[in-house]
Amino acid sequence: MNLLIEKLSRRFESEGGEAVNALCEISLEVMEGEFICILGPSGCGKTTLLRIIAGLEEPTQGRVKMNNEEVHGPNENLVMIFQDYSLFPWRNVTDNVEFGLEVRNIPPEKRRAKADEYIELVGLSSFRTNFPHELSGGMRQRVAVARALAVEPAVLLMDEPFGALDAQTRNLLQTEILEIWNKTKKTILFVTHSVDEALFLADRIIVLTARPGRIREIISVDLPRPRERTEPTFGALRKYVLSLIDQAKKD
Amino acid sequence: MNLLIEKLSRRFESEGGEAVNALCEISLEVMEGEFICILGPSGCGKTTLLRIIAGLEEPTQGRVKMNNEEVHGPNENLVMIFQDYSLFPWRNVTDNVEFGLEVRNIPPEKRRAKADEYIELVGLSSFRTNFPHELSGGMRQRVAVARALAVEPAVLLMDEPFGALDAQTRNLLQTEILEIWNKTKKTILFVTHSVDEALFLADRIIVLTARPGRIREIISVDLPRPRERTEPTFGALRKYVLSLIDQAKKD
Amino acid sequence: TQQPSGAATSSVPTKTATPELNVPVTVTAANNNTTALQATQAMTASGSKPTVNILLSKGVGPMPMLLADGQIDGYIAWQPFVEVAKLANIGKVIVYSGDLPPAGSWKNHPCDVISATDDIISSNPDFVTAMDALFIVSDDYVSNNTNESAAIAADWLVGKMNFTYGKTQVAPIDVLKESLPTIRFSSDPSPDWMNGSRKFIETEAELGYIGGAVKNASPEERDAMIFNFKPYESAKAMVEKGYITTPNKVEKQVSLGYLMSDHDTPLFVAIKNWQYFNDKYHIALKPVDPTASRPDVVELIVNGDNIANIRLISADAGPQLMTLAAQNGIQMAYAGIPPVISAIDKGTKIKVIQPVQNEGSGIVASASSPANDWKSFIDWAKQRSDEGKPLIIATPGKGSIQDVMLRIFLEENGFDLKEVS
Amino acid sequence: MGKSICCKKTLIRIILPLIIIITWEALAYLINNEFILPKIESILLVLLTPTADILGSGGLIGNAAISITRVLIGFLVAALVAIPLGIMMGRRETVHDFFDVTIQLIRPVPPLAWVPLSLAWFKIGITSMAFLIALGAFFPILLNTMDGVKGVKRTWIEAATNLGASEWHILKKVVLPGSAPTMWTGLRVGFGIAWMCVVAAEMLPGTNSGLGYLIMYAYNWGQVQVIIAGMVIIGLIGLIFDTFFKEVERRKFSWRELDR
Amino acid sequence: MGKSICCKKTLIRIILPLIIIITWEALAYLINNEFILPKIESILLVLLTPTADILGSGGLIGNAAISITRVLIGFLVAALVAIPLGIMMGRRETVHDFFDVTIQLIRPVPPLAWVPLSLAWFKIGITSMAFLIALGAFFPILLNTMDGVKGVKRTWIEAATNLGASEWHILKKVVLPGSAPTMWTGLRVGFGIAWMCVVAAEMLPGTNSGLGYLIMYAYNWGQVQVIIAGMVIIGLIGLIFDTFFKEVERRKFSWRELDR
Ligand SMILES: Nc1ncnc2c1ncn2[C@@H]1O[C@H](COP(=O)(O)OP(=O)(O)OP(=O)(O)O)[C@@H](O)[C@H]1O
Ligand SMILES: Nc1ncnc2c1ncn2[C@@H]1O[C@H](COP(=O)(O)OP(=O)(O)OP(=O)(O)O)[C@@H](O)[C@H]1O
Ligand SMILES: [Mg+2]
Ligand SMILES: [Mg+2]
Repeated sequence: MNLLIEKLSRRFESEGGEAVNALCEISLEVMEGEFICILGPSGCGKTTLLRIIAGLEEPTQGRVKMNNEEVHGPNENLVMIFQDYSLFPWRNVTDNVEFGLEVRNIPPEKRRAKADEYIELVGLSSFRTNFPHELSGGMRQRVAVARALAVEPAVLLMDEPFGALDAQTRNLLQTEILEIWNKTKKTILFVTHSVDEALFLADRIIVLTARPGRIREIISVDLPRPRERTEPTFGALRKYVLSLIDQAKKD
Repeated sequence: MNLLIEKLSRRFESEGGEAVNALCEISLEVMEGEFICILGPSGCGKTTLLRIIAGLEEPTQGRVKMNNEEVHGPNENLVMIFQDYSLFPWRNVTDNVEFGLEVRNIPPEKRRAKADEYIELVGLSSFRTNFPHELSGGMRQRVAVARALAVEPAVLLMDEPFGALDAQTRNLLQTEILEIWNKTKKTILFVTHSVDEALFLADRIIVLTARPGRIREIISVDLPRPRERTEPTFGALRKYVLSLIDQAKKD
Repeated sequence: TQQPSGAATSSVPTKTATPELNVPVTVTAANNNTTALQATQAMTASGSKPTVNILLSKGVGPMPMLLADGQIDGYIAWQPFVEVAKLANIGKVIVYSGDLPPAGSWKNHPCDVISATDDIISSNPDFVTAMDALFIVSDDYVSNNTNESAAIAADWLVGKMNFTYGKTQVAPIDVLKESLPTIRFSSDPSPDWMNGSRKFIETEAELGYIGGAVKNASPEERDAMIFNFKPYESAKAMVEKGYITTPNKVEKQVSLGYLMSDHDTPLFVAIKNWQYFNDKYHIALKPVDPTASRPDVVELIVNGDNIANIRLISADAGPQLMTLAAQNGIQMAYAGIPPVISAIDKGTKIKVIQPVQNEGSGIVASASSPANDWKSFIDWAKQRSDEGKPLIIATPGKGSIQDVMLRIFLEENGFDLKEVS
Repeated sequence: MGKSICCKKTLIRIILPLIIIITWEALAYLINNEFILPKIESILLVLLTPTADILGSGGLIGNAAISITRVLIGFLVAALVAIPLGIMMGRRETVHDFFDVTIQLIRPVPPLAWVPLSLAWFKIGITSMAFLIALGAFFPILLNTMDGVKGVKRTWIEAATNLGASEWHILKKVVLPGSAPTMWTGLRVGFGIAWMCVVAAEMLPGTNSGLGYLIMYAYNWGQVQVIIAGMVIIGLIGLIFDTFFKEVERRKFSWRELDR
Repeated sequence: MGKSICCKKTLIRIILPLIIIITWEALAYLINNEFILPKIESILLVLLTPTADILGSGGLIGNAAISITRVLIGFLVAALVAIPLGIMMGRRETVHDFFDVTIQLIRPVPPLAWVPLSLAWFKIGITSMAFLIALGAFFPILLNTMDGVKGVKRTWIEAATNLGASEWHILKKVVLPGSAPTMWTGLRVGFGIAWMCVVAAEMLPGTNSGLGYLIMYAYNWGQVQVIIAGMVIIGLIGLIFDTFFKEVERRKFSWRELDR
């Protein structure tokens, strides 16, 4: 796996004729198995960046290369998990997880087996036949993760996955996503608003400036895992990142 | 002003016949001008507690006394700010803020003047004629605050007011609410999920146990304001409260 | 002129029609069993009878289109739809209703009549008589002034706009000039007319359209239930004397129902030419709004006095007017005789007080048909039945005069009738 | 206790119908004119002998069956045209614009007004009736399908695309199920209107059966008790179908409400 | 560029009506039978002389005005009854239960079937017509009002209560404005149906004006071009009113969409 982001820019032309520069010359090389968090003020283009990488949107300039091939349109190696989970509410957990396999025409028994495997992985085995509306926010998030994992992509793109959850559930899921990451060895690009979260999860944190989003700084987090939020080094890093963000906002 | 909560319990009977104990014997005396934060796991009854105090719900046992009178039904001294702000989307900012004055039959000029005053206070003077859907989440929150303040209650009840906001906006509003509190000398009961937030804001933090919510501990936060999140004492208190919550969850 | 008295009426022989008519003619949709008629038995040795399909068209409006379009082979309709087929070159007139066989049996058959509720007859007899008098003179006027009447009726019914029937455009007045002479306007309840009426009663009973009071009554009782010619007789006498007595003023507005048909031309003429009738007979229906092309409120003026305020209610079918009469929505009506009979049968307190016109219907066959008169029509129908594609003939609706006459005509000629859809 | 609540609810629900029936009967005796207000007995006489011939047009049940068949045919035709068209109009702005004006112009025209043209174009018979009934059902189905398709969340489609779904898969596995609840509402409303159009359709020349025919025929013969019996049956059948549609909605499409 | 997009859109929107008109005319010449397909000229002849007398019943404009008046009266009656009832049914479960069965039973009965009873109860005249038209408009208005009131967010009401609003204030200042958009949709749909009922209403005996009357009268005389002209006018008027309702919706009630 080899993901390369080269001088990516994105401009939106609104109907009124005004143009918004959402992203500006973002370049990044992502290592295999890396956990990258993207931080930045609201509206700086984080979602846009992820959508371009996922092939859901085209950049105005620059390119995304996956295994040395330019990404245009959906790519089986790059699967996105949306902020609102976007589960299919008319499908139960198993059927949701199977979706990506279905459209790949994988035979029923095989896809059932694979779905079960990933439902097990996210710890929802006893909720296989439940519908999304019967699950809590955290559980839905996990279904979305299982659905993405089931198609076995090389890279997971997660857009503020824990934004809508309460603090406790959030902490729990952070631990869980790390476990899943450990087990599956996926590469993860993870957008968040929370400095705490980024520090807890990431190998590297990309801090973006306010619109148009440019890379302000890339911070390597070398703390050993599992990380303890109350440790002094953690605190120091938090202070540093917060100050960066404050500056990013002013830019 | 004198707010007394005495042995408050609340039980919900569901249609199926099962009963849920949401609150169990909550007693609390609130001082004039105090800023109280209520923390507790999801579903422990925080919202229920606030609703009972606001007179929107009746307790199964116990009572709420405001200025030595039992609270039944809406009370002009206790105004609640809902988690979803519940602004009236068909009214612009001024008209929303005026609502409470309108139903008190205050003459138009007088209520306009008062509305302007509180809109000014929350810093929205240039948005007077905007509609809620034209405002950002944080601005809507401020309108809700202005609307509540306009009726000049003794106590503000706020239910997770910053739950849906991003980290930056949240920090900003925390500072703002403290400012407003300083200026108006209101008593505030503030529900939140965030330990950080509670520590940043409160004079006292009430930590509730999991359902049925009982008071697990009341923590006085004696840090001077403005508080600095990166200070060691802050960090130590955070660690302590987090551990309390972990236990509260297990209860 | 014959002046039937109540006694004279009941002494009129009840049967002058063909003996076949004494045999029940049963055509019910529920069970399509046709009772064999004597004539039929004689004609069909093999036992299987030729068929004609009857299509209930619910009014006559769509008939020219259906005929032009080949969806039907012919129709029986009231005027002017018989003339319309001819003028629009989409059909030919096979036979006018008065000429239906056996010769003379349908001569002067009843069609539209004037009916009045028992209430108004008993509460305002002199008013009803005055109205009768006006109807007598206006009937007379139409018979003697066909062209002028055609113009008035055309104007009332359809204005100045030309009709468009397929490729042909015709002026309404030309149509009515053709149709009015085929209608016999007469308010005289002649023996022919009485016979015709009784024939309808009989047939309606046999078809199952009436099953109440009238059906179970003897012929004499039937006459008493249905007819009340007393106002007519007094009116007739006054007209002949040349002086109409001024009735008492009617306080409440009276509603008079009528049909949007050239059969009701006398009413239109009475109103549009009110000045003439006022001058000549001192009785008139004066429109309250003289500029209205189709007035809906008129005043009855007798000898210069305003006697009554009358509201005109138009309808497109007699039965609707009878329902209204039953609900006391109207007190007098111009309508075909069958709906009046069935309304009386069902307990509506209303009576036939005089005829408006006789005959005025006809059978039309498509322009391409080999038929020219009723005999060749019968042959054509038989031939088509033998070929396995029986004729489809439209009638305006079950139990209408036209429907009843067509059924009797075809059954007497040995046909099996089938309703198609 | 749950039971007594349920009983009380049922009681409340039947009070008004009872009041209406009792008032009706009282007034009927007072007015004593079957043409204005037939007595309940007269109506029941018709309703309780549902196979007895009415005015030579067959029994209530038979006529109801005929009408239902006609409505189903018209309704199916409408659904078969409206659903695909609605999907295309909902998915593609251009298709929407292409059909919009025409649809907006035709929509307000009552089916009754179509009778003459229908006769000319589709001839006498079930085709004409189906056309008139379908016209009534068509617009609610079309507009709801369109709404439903437009209401399919963009993220569902993006999630599907992202997971490798082709355009056809998206249509089959996302757009269709995602818009199904709204579509179903359209079908329910459409069926209701189709059912209301049966009277208009059965006014076509050549019709001699069906509930609508029966009502109009009874009108021509002043048989008010038959008219009311016909109306009661129309109301009941409408209610039954509506309940069926709602029940399916409750069972199959509850996710829509719960997903909010 | 914005302008050319708008032009293209307009073009796309008028293509189909043009195609229909051209095809119609071509077919009309081909078939050459005014019964089946009157030529556009014949129809235009009627449409373009909108004050000229038609079948002795007055001009198109006059009749349209009469029909619009009737529809407005019936519509107003429906709205005046349906909105308060809908609000009460939406606010109180008991009121809802009380009326529900009756409403569900009456709803599927087509206005046409009410003609005879309407005649008996309301006599000939505008009252009967208004009744029939109101019947058509009543149910959409009622059901939408109910839905709208039920859809008023509980927190709006609680916020208002909490701020000291009385029951009356809540009704006036929260329930009414909060349900207004849905209510308006009900009024829009109801008006559409009222407009469609005008034909049924104008089939009442004693009617001799109005677009619906004109159409049915033209049918009785077999004048297809008049029928089509009448349909075009009905379609256009329906379209105009619908556009008006939608425009008000867009201006006044846009908060509903934007508040999501
Ligand atoms: N389809 C679009 N058309 C026009 N502008 C857009 C579009 N999508 C995004 N933008 C604009 O681009 C900018 C970046 O948007 P984006 O959603 O990527 O921000 P973000 O960093 O994800 O913000 P948040 O933290 O609030 O989710 C914003 O100003 C937004 O208004
Ligand atoms: N009206 C009600 N009927 C039945 N149960 C209720 C009702 N309101 C609340 N509950 C139950 O009472 C408990 C407490 O609810 P409450 O909303 O007060 O919790 P909370 O602490 O505010 O939770 P959260 O942090 O998720 O907002 C929950 O289990 C909830 O399901
Ligand atoms: Mg984003
Ligand atoms: Mg809560």
